[in-house]
Amino acid sequence: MSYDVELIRSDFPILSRRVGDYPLAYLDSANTSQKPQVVIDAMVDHYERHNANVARAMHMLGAEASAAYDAGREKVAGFIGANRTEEVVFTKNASEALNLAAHSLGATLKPGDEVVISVMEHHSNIVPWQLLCARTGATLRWFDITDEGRLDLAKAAAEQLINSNTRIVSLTWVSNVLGTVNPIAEIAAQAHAVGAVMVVDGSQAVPQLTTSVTGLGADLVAFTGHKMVGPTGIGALWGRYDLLAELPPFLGGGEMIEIVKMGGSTFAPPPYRFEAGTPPIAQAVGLGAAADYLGELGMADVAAHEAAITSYALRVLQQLDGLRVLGTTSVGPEGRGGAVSFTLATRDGLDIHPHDVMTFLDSRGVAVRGGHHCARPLHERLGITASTRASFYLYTLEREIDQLVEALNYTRDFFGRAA
Amino acid sequence: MSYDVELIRSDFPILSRRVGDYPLAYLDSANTSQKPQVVIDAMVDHYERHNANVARAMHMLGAEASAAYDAGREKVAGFIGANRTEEVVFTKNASEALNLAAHSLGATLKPGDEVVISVMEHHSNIVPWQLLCARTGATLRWFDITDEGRLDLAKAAAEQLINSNTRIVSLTWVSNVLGTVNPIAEIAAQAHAVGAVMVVDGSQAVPQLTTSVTGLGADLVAFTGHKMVGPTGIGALWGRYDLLAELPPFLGGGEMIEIVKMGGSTFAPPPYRFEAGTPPIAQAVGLGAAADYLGELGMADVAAHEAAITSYALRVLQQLDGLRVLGTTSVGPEGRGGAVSFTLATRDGLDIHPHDVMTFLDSRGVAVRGGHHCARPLHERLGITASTRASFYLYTLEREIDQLVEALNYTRDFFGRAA
Amino acid sequence: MSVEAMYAEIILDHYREKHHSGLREPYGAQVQHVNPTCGDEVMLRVALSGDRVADVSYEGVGCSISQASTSVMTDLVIGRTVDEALALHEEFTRLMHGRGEIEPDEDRLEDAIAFAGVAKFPARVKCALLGWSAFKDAAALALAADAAESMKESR
Amino acid sequence: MSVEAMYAEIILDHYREKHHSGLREPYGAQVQHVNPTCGDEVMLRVALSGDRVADVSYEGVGCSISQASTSVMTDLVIGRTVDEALALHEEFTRLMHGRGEIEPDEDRLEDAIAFAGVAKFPARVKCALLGWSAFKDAAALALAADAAESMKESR
Ligand SMILES: Cc1ncc(COP(=O)(O)O)c(C=O)c1O
Ligand SMILES: Cc1ncc(COP(=O)(O)O)c(C=O)c1O
Repeated sequence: MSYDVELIRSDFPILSRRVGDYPLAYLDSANTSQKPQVVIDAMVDHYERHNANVARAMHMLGAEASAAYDAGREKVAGFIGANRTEEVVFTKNASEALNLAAHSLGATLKPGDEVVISVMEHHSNIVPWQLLCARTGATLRWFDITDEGRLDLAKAAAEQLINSNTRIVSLTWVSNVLGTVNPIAEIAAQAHAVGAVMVVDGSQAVPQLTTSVTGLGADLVAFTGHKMVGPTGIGALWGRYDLLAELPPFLGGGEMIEIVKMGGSTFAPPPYRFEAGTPPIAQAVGLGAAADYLGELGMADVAAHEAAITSYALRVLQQLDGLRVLGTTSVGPEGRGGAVSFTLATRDGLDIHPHDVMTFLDSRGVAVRGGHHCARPLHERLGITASTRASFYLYTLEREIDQLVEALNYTRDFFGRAA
Repeated sequence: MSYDVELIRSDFPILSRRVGDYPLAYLDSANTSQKPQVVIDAMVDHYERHNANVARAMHMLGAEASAAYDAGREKVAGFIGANRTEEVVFTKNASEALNLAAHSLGATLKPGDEVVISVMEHHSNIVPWQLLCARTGATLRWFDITDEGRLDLAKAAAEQLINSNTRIVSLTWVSNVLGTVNPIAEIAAQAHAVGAVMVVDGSQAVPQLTTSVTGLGADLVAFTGHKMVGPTGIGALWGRYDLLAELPPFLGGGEMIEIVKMGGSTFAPPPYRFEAGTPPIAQAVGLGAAADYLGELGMADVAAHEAAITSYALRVLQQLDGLRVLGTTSVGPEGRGGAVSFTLATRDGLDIHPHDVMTFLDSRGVAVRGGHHCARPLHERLGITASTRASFYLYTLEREIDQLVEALNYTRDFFGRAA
Repeated sequence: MSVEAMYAEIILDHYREKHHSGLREPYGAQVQHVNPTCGDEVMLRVALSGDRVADVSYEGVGCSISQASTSVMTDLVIGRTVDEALALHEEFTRLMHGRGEIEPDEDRLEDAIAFAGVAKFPARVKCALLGWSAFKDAAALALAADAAESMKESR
Repeated sequence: MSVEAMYAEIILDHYREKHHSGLREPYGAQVQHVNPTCGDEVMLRVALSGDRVADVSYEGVGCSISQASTSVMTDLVIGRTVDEALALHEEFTRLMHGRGEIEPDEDRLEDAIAFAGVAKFPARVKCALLGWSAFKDAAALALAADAAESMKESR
């Protein structure tokens, strides 16, 4: 088999860290991924040998830095299957990308217009739309979910969620809590049928799945560098070029302009129109290296590994007494992202709070996340306040899942003994 | 003397690069500064050993990353003399910081309200206010400049530029083209007298001068990491805590919230309220290392070196036939930033366009910037379309200025010969 | 210190059986405190009687540390003067920020000394302080409300 | 290739003495093109006469490369058919993006072959193309305007 996880792990220096007597089992990749040496090295080389400002610096270093920055954009555009490099706008993270979408798309919204999201969204795909609706008087509506943690399409149809007043639909492609893969193409078709724009939060999907933005059916797709083995400080908004070309700017400043006069300014074409100020240059170099790294591994293989390790985790976790997985418990034909959230209770029924679970797991080398994972409305909908989430990535081993299960067993018994 | 430029230069790997047969003379630091090894190493160590998401990850790596991120903020807060660490909001660059100021401060502006800037501003301190005025119907007004390139305070007084309708005054502390140091405290007092908020663009000042935000008189100060030996992808907005505490959020998403419900959300206290999504974590680590580096050199010494090297450059450049310096030609008692912009003409009076100058200088190892330096209105006001800018920093040598002068001589003669 | 030691028996007992939990009438002030980084929330009411804490009632969600700490806090402050209660708040806060280097005074802090170990886990210090901070704010508000009331009456 | 060689005599001659510069009447279409990265600007008018380029007039600011390139372009396209002119635009654009590996056809490009060296300086390629791109856009607009006019007349 060509996909050798142990070999891949040797690219990631941090994975050899230990936590006390335990090897580190980093199961928090949905929160942020670790970085391979090549990504780190690409940025070091940039700072040590090619650093300069881009576009406006035309000397040797400026030309080198500009070429490196442009190459970063090209690599990312290629990685997501964009038709044109100019369709990729660099932002600081997925959250900025979604805010950019909300401001630029929503500039002309008015009372009576509707924006549709879902109850399973990350806060970064909720709050920008709440703020937009507050600014414009538009109405925020949302998809509910079924008991299996899927979008409740039947309920949405019954209440005519998407209708002639809908201007924007914004949904996550893969849930960061439930792992649900949403039927984007189907909902994009509904949105387009009523003339609405389809925005997709690809933060959890782009790192794990083969992305073809042209095939997805969406008009705008947000994603973030640090979850796809890239650096912090960079994210992206992909957009259909003709849509981007007609959107007004969001942040104003250097680089996004055409002609500035005190009395008024005109703006550059996409992507520059949406990139005010000095961009995340070294970060684009790093993200380009990340896209190359993922491309060389092959996203089909990465996705296959994700599916396999997630299946394994779902299987062994469910054998654990007192553990309840949120959402779908199988990697079905629709697929499933590599985030598994669950609750844990002692044998006598005491709920062990996720923060306590996390602290115990941490003491045994297992890094997971406890809390609402920036999806408080989803947890409220599920009738709980928090959960524990283990999330996997291209470097995750079955051995680490076993370490997780052992630590969970121990934790449950510790809290149980205290009864 | 303790300030040893040659020793300092050995901290900057890129400075040993060569351009063909010439040593690199990097005179484009107002565009972006170079990075010392310690700053690069701090980020490498972070990615290789401590990388995790912050705040919400509470496992070992999460605690380490959070502590490192918080330490970055503390170092930056200390560096600028903030009263509280919470007064420093991290952004992606100075441009975002200024847009944040414009959106949050300007949320309640209405027709009749006035925003005051100046004709010498960088586009990043013009366009956000133009967009704000377009959104709200407020009026944009501006300071003119005198022939020496200083704010025309007399004219401003005569036309009652700052008056009871003024809500916001936003000025650059040090001009990125003219090097002018503006009398911020004086204008802040005028702004405060009419109840307006004083915003300062410190992008060029914070890297060069000892900054005490509390002594400056301003309410908000924007600056950017990459110009102060820090990484790209990070900037900051400092704000008086009580002002920040009453400002509405700008970008919405994870980390900036208190409680999110589908029907509406509440927001975290500053600085978190203004930092949506995963922050520039590794970049904050790098910027903290940069603040430490500058602090160890001593900003008084850095400023003294800047003044000395700028004086030297002004002196030798003005001996060059056909070269005209824009703005003030002496490092007076008001001080002067280390950016020197000029035009160059052949002996028979042909203006040599700055891009041509830049290309020639580049071929002789000298990196400068040619164009309008993101200050097109200033150039228009000066009756020119572009200029060449040489800018200096803590690692600049007299030898490099000499190399610049020699290359300028050569360029002028080349274009002159062609007559 | 091990996590097992941090999770002292006292903490787990209070987590299982929270003292004074639930929201009760009457009360002088009510506040809601949230730890946005982890999502722990507490709604807390303080009733004063003169300069004494007559009752503290609350409803919250969160980890065993935050829940148990709130429970222990109510045991400690109910019946004391506001001044005494705030002094305890200060002492407990100092203990939590002491990185495990402060020796707690068992006579004064009673069950709350069980949280001494939490001070060695910086990520969890906020949890232990959630209920205490809420109490401090609510007590201040209740005092202010009483003062306003008596001003009105004295006019 | 050295910068000195890139700045061929022809380029400097055209920079000193721009051909066809200034804005003239009549014209079929006018466009403004800007290179936002460096601030070079050109306002350019195209007048057609049937399928021929009758005049190209312009006003611009910018470096010697962008100014000279625009000047050379006007020499080349004025008097040709629009199709011929657009073919030259394409050929010149290809040359500029050729990284110095394309051999220019002197018979067709005449003075414009002097810009062959610019192709080796990626930062300056946009300068050389500014006027040409403006011409292409203006010609397309002028053609469209003529077409609209004759539709109206033929009705
Ligand atoms: C005076 C001034 N303001 C604002 C900026 C914008 O900074 P950034 O590009 O990092 O957003 C710059 C630098 O480009 C500047 O010189
Ligand atoms: C589904 C989803 N959307 C948006 C985000 C926000 O990404 P970022 O924090 O990089 O802005 C995340 C990650 O935190 C996420 O999981």
